[in-house]
Amino acid sequence: MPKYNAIIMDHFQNPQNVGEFEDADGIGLEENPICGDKTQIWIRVHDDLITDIRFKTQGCAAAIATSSVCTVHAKGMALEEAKSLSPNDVANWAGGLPRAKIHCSVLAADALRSAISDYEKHPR
Amino acid sequence: MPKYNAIIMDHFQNPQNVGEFEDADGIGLEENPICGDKTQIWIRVHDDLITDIRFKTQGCAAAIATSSVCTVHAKGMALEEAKSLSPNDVANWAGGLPRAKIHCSVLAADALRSAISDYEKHPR
Amino acid sequence: MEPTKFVYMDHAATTPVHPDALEAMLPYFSQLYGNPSSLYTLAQDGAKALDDARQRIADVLGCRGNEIIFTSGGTESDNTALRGAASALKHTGNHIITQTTEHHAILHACEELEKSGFDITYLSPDKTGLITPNQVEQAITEKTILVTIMMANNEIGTVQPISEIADVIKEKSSKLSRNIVMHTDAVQAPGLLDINLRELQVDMLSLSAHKFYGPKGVGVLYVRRHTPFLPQQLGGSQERNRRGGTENVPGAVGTSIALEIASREREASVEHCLRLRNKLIDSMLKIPGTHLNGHPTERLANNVNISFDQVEGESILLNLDFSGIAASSGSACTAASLEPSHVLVGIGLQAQMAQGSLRLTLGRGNTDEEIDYVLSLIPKMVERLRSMAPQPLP
Amino acid sequence: MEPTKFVYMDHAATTPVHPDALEAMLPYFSQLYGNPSSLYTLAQDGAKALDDARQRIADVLGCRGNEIIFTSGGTESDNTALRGAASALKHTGNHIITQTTEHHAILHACEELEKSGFDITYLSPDKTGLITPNQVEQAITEKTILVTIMMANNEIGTVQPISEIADVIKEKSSKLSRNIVMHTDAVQAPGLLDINLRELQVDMLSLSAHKFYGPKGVGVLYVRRHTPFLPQQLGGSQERNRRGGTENVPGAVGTSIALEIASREREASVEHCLRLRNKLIDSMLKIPGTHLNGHPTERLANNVNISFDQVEGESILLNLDFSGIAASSGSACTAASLEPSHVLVGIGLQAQMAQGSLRLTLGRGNTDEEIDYVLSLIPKMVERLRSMAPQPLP
Ligand SMILES: Cc1ncc(COP(=O)(O)O)c(C=O)c1O
Ligand SMILES: Cc1ncc(COP(=O)(O)O)c(C=O)c1O
Repeated sequence: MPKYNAIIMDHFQNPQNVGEFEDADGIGLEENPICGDKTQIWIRVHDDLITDIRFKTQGCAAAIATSSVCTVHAKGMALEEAKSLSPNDVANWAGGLPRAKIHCSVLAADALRSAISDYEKHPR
Repeated sequence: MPKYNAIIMDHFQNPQNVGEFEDADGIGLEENPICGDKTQIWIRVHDDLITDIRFKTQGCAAAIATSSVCTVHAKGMALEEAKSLSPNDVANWAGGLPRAKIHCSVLAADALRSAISDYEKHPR
Repeated sequence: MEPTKFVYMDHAATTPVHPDALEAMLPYFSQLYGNPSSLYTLAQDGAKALDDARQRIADVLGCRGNEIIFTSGGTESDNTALRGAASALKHTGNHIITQTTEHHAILHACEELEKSGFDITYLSPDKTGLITPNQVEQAITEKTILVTIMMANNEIGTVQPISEIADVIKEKSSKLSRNIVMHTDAVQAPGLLDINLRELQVDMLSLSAHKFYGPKGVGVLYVRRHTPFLPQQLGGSQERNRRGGTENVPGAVGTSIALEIASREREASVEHCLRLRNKLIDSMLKIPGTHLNGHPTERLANNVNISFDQVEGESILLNLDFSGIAASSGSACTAASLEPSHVLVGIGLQAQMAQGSLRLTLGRGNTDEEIDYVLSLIPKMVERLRSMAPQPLP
Repeated sequence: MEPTKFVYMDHAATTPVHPDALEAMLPYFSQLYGNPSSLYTLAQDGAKALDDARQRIADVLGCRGNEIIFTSGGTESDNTALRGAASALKHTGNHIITQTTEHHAILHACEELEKSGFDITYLSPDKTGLITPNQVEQAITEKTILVTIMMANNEIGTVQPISEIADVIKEKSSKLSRNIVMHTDAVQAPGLLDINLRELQVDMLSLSAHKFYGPKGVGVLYVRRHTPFLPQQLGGSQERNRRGGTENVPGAVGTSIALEIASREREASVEHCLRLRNKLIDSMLKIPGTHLNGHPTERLANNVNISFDQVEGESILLNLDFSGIAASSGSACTAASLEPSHVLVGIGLQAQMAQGSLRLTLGRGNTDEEIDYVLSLIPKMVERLRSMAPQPLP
């Protein structure tokens, strides 16, 4: 079984920014078709910055923890920068993932990107 | 490994009738071509009875013990009866042999038979 | 957040060695250590211990000592049974029947046999995990040489009508006057189901010691007299030339003692587990969005397998672990592979439901207090995880 | 006539588990019993113990942890090495090279491979049991895929020039730009010979724990990275998918501790055994009609193998046992088969001389007093047995 590091375990037990905004500026939902994990991200945008962020995730510890880590780092980030985040960035913030769990870090980065593109398509 | 019974162990440790007669009435030597065991039997005959008997055996515990057992039973036996002894008879006197050792009991019966036929061919 | 208690509910994965079994093993490590193939007294003591262990197992199972082969575990027993019978019978046919929900030790061995020219029929059980004797009978062709159906499933606990299946095969076998060997993986059975080889018409049967409070790394393969079988592990003439290799004497001794205890305590243990199991199932099914996997009644007395909507198995397992509770899941995320449990998929669960499964398997040591403790935690955990899940798309 | 003393001189057959190894194993039977494939803390403790054991072994052997596969013994390691490499390389060739004096775990596996289309060359060692790198080189054809030569012989103790043989193969292999896998059965080596896989150019190597004061039923198979290899025991994804089956955690732990001790104490132990061995050999060769089997110097420090004219091995073994001495023989009468030792026959002994062989294999626990005791008894036993033997025909 994968052995998680302390960052992952901490974010799994105490995930940050869980929830949703009724009045989000952008919403993105991504699902892993193989293992069925899902992550949804809500963002608030001001002056091309992500001013606030929330997530919900259904999935394993790695999926939940990387979502939490991702939101913590994305808060306050410029949209341009956030758009180009890779799963690798997320995995690195999380202190690294067991090999079998690398695919879990894809969800958060993808959901964030799709929330931004949702915002860009329909700026509220 | 074969487990020997008490009769075999006793005859192996204290074999009876070991030795030879310089003036034997009949001598028989048998060798197992596969495992190389050898038994030689010397008999003294009087009035168609085996009055005395000696053996020498090079071989495993079963070969030595069945030779000893065979000589003990053959002493005093009529030639006719002794001639028809089967390896089975010897094995039975010995209280039974481990399956892998059945072939060892052949030597004593065969050597006895060949000693008798030696006597009958060249009565001294 | 160190666990304050420890509650073990994963007895289908493995069990602790029973103290009596361990005690019986101890002299054979450093004192009576002789190689049973040797001649001298020390070695004969080992050989005798091995013989006695073999006979003890035969007595429990209702067979002869020389029908018992010691192996290194359930996996070797399963692999060996299939390869041993298939290679012995390959001149008479190449068809093998099994089911999709067998353990990987069976399925992967079947796939390998497929590569070397055997035809495998994988029967599909119904949604409770059961297959019927009739299904097996229908699948038999004039090339069938081997049928392998497990006695009880390790994930969902479904107990197959193995005795009826075996009877059908023996009937067919004699009608066709062909040898069709019947094997059963009974790894999950000891201590929960009765195994009586005088009545049960199987030709081969696999056991794994660590599933019944024996040591890890020891298995048993029963091979009925006259069953076509070619040895698979080749070396010395141990195990009557059917498995080479210096025998694991302490392992065999521990296995035999553990099996004897499992058999002796079976009825009490079944009664105990059944009561706790039903309490668990009844309470957990009261949580909304839960589903029992496997058969409602034809299931092992110690097996609970439940799926929770919108929850992923690993997450619940980790939460349980934080509270000192050891359990298992059919979730892909708990496996080295990315696939969810082939058993849950095999009984028709959507991948999604397989992901949310939780297996609790009880042992004779579990108590009412432990059940209450688990039941006090699970609803909250499920609720919390669900509150973190995105809403299902409308 | 119960033995008054007990003198164990059959360390090539098996050894007692070292007390430190046993102690290290104990917690994993009934306390830290979790299945290493599970998720929870208890199981992770087992998984960690297994990883640590693997790394400990890798450190001793000079390789990586992930090149170590735990098996159920030397026999499984040998069978698996041969089948694993042969099946992975069968599309590139079908020729395998070995020697006539290998252990049956190698020879019987080779015979089985022969039946499925492989060609085996059985090299004949010289009368001391040695084969030369040149012999191996000459035997290589453009179809050769695998060479297996043991590091040291279990009966006569002859130590092969395995490093030179491996070098020759690697050279040939790159000259032909073909993969020729080199395996060595090193079961008799630990504690007596240095094994350093950074220098030794073998691709696979087999060990058996009970030969170096580890537990019975545990083996090690080293498979160098990138070596063509197909798994043989199929089931779960244990051992990085190279051997299915719940891991024998206590066994692996005990094996690693025993190997570490064997390696640490090797030099002292070799010096000790060598002195006692030479004393035994020198004194026994003074008995008329005795012959040393194997090589005078290229032999394991603990191995004595002597043939006595006109004496059968089992008889001398039983006599030794009556005096509390445990030893072994290449006599057919001590084997389940009727054939005398294939090793002794393989180095050209007449069946007769093979029958009369006695093997004494020493361990670090043997003392000068024990040697003197044995030497005080053997001449008398031999004399008595000879006096009971018929004279050789003129
Ligand atoms: C039904 C079943 N068969 C076979 C096995 C394999 O047993 P082992 O892991 O002891 O080799 C297991 C357990 O893992 C099992 O539950
Ligand atoms: C050289 C050699 N190879 C292989 C083996 C087989 O080992 P095991 O009996 O532990 O399976 C042995 C010992 O029996 C041996 O001496």
